[in-house]
Amino acid sequence: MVQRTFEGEVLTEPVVVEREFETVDMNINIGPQHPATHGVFRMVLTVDGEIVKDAIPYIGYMHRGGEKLSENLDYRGALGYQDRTDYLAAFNSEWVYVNAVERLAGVEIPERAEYVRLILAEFNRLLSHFMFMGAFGTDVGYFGTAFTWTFKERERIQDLFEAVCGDRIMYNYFRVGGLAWDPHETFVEDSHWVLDQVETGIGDVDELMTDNEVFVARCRDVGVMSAEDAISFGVTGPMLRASGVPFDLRVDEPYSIYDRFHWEIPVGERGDVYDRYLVRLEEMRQSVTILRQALDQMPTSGPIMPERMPARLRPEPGEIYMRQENPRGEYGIYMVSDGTDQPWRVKMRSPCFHNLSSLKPQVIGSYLADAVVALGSIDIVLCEVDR
Amino acid sequence: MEDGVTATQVVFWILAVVMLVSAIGVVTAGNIVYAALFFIAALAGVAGIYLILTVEFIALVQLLVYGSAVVILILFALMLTRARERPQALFGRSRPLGIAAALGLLAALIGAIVATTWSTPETSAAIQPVGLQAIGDAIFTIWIVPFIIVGVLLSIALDGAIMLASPDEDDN
Amino acid sequence: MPALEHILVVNAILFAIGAMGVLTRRNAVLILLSVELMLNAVSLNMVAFAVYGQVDFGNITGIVFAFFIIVIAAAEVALALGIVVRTFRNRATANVDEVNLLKW
Amino acid sequence: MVLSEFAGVSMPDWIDALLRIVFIVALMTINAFALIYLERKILARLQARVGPTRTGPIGTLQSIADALKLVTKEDVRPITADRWAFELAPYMAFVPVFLVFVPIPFTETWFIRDLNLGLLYVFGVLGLNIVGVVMAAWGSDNKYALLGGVRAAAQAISYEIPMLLIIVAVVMVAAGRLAVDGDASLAGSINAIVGDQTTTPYILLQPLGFVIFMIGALAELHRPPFDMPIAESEVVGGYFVEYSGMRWGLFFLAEYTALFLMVMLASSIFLGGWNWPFGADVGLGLQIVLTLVKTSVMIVLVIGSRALFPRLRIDQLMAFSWKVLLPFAIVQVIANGIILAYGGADWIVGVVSFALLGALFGLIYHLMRQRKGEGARTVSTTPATPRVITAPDVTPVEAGGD
Repeated sequence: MVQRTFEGEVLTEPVVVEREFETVDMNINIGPQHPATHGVFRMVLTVDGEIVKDAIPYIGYMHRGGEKLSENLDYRGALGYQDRTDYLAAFNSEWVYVNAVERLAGVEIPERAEYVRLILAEFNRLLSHFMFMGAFGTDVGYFGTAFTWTFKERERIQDLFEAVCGDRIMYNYFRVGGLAWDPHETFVEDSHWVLDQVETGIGDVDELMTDNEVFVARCRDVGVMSAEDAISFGVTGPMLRASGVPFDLRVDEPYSIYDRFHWEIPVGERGDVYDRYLVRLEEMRQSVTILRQALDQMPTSGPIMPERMPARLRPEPGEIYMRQENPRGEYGIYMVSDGTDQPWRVKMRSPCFHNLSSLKPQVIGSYLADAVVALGSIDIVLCEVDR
Repeated sequence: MEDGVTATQVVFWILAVVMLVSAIGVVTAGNIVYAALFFIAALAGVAGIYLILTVEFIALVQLLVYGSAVVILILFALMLTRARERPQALFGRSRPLGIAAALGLLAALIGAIVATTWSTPETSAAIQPVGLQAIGDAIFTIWIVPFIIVGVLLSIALDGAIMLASPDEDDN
Repeated sequence: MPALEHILVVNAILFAIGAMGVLTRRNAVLILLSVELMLNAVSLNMVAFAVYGQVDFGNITGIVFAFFIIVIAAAEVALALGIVVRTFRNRATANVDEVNLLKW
Repeated sequence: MVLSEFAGVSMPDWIDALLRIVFIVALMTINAFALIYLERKILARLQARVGPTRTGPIGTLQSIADALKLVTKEDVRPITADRWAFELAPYMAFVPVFLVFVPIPFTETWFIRDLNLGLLYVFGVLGLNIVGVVMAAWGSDNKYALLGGVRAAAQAISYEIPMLLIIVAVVMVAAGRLAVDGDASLAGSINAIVGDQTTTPYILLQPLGFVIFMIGALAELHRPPFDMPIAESEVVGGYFVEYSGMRWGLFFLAEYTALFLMVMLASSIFLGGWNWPFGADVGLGLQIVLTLVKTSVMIVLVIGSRALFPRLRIDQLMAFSWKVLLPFAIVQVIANGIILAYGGADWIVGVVSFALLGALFGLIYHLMRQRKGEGARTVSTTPATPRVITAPDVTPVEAGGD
């Protein structure tokens, strides 16, 4: 068995600690009910005192067969399941799905609907990153301060979503071809107000965490991953960018109307936990930039659904792989149509699953506390890992 | 010698009994951690007897060094080695022999103590409490060389302990 | 104040108990504890002699001696525990009978 | 202290002693209730919440409700826990903390007993507290508890040493000052030290000592950023993870009592305790107010630090104690010794200590800058223009064994 440390050297023997004296080493369960794990992830750490010698991740506690369920409903009916894969970025997940169906079926969608989708998805990115900041702060050891501060901002965005679609988490608002209904009348003004608040909130989080000496001491040079390793593990999203690869699907495989805006991609240098935090923080600022441009350009009126939509969607037989930049990385839907009104195959490529696979080399040899921080920096959503 | 029993003597005997029972606990307990906890009780008894002998300084040093540092080190080592061995493994094969030898030693000591005539002070009032200043003066004037040597010894012991406990580079 | 003989007898018993522990126990940590008991008995004796004015060098010497004993005991414990932990890591035992190699 | 001072009643010693003990126990229980409420409210304010509101006016009865809940809760002991260690540990952690109150002065004449070795006594007895923690950790038969207990023990030993050295430095200064009035051998007594600060609080003479003492106190109290023994996200609460009901409550009572104690000790030694700053003489009634005000202000600071700092890692904590605080404490002791031995004035001691404090902060700042890397942020941004990325050539990693 060939295994590589994350410095890149190939070892002929696996990085497993000698097990001669098992009494010294101790197995510790982090999860599924441990306060440090996000969702129901379970990680069995073999520790020698405080040093992690081995880590075995267990996933699958949340497996609900979302892919299979989507195959047994028609194209529109399966939309509800998409909210439930990545519940922190539900609009983004819906968007990938409807985009995949639209491309498969060849549906053109109106421009206003495109703008509303993009705005909601970017707001959702902000919301998801706020959630990351709060949870990560708790992992690092803030006694709830980061959590409540970010949740204050998250609430504002959720209020906006509630005003738009009537729900705070499971939106189910996008439709194949457009949107379920027009956003409320003051949508643009509300969004601007929320953006102003959120920008202040980002500054607050920045002041609370970024330059805090203890925070830096905990995050710098922890869980370092090289660009090569990140690519090799299939890591995408902010984690990949933190490792120094400026890869962002919004730019590298432009979808929707992202080519109409000017913004910048944050890229880390060291690939450690602190870079992941900084990349996400900067990404939130860039999202605000995108949102301001989109809100200004958005047509004030217009259709939100195509003129004619078939009552039953029966795409021509064929396949599509639609991938988009979710807050956690590349979220893809692979869909095969056999000409009926149900997809023959739906496969979700979830970013967290791949990002999580890079955890083990990050934590082996580190301190127990660093393992928790490294896990937190991946920003997993277990529903999405297990699907 | 005074006639009658004073309160100090009663306290002394209570402390002595606590100390001795705890000491027996240390050497007979079937569980190592229990032995360490008994050890704390025995140390507290010793500190109490120091107090009765009016040397508060030594009593407090006893509490500070033994009570917290040494006992914590021992408990620490017990936790690191996770010693959960069978009770019989705690005693060697030569147990009866050891008990006999200890009893013989005890008999010899007590015999010697009883056989000697001690010129004890007439009353307890003749015993002056030893001030902290006197101890300090003694340590820093008469005993300054041993004091420095002890300091050097401590730092060497610290280095040695770190050397021993830190894992070797070529261990694996 | 208790009589000097009583204190000495108590200390002798404490010393004997410690000696018994050293002779009967197998576990290195327990032997260390027993040695500490013996040391305590000795330093109690020193203090008793000093307080009752039985030492030629004057009243204070026994107390200073007890102080030194406590300090050295701390150093001894640190070193001994280092050895115990080291032995345990290498030999997976804290029993002195089983540590029969002169090198490891 | 209690009746005999105010009412002028003479009473037997044992009644007097009993009254003093009752006074301390009652005060500390009320103090724990008040601190828990205060902590929840202050933390809530810092965290954009409102904290308890429902029980009593603005939630003031919340602690009592909590206590009632704890008392009525089932006291669970895990089946594999070691019975004696598990059940005795809370008392072992709790009793030493209360014993420490003996030499602490509330006013010029209010203390249980003025011990000549008061400072040594405080640290000697307080150190026993950790035995209870380790007993709980071992007795619970829980791996998280064990890790937490080991962390607590390592932390306690490490931070006791710089604190004790700093106490030595303070006592040296106090002895030098007290020798002017006559009796330098009183310098170990806390009350004598406080009495010496009528004009100059010792924080001006030993600012480095104050900082090291407070850092050590935070570490001893398991307060952020040194709360690894009870780190929720790592060891799930640490050594009291298996405790419930009143035994858990005892740990909490001990914790808040120790908080009050440490902060009161710091305000006595460094901030002048019951003295009005700069020499004004206030009556006994105002002295206790002054003591409590100084203590409360510092308690609020300690509580606030909980909201604003994340947690250090255990090796960083140990390194900070052994590599930074300990050398500075030793240097402070040596500097005090040299200055006082050659008859230097007090203000020289103060200036040297301020210089050392500046050096300490400079060192910490330098270390942090070094760790953070050049510039505050290492994230660079590239304009988002469509482009083609060619992935570097990598050999795929085979899946790990497990």
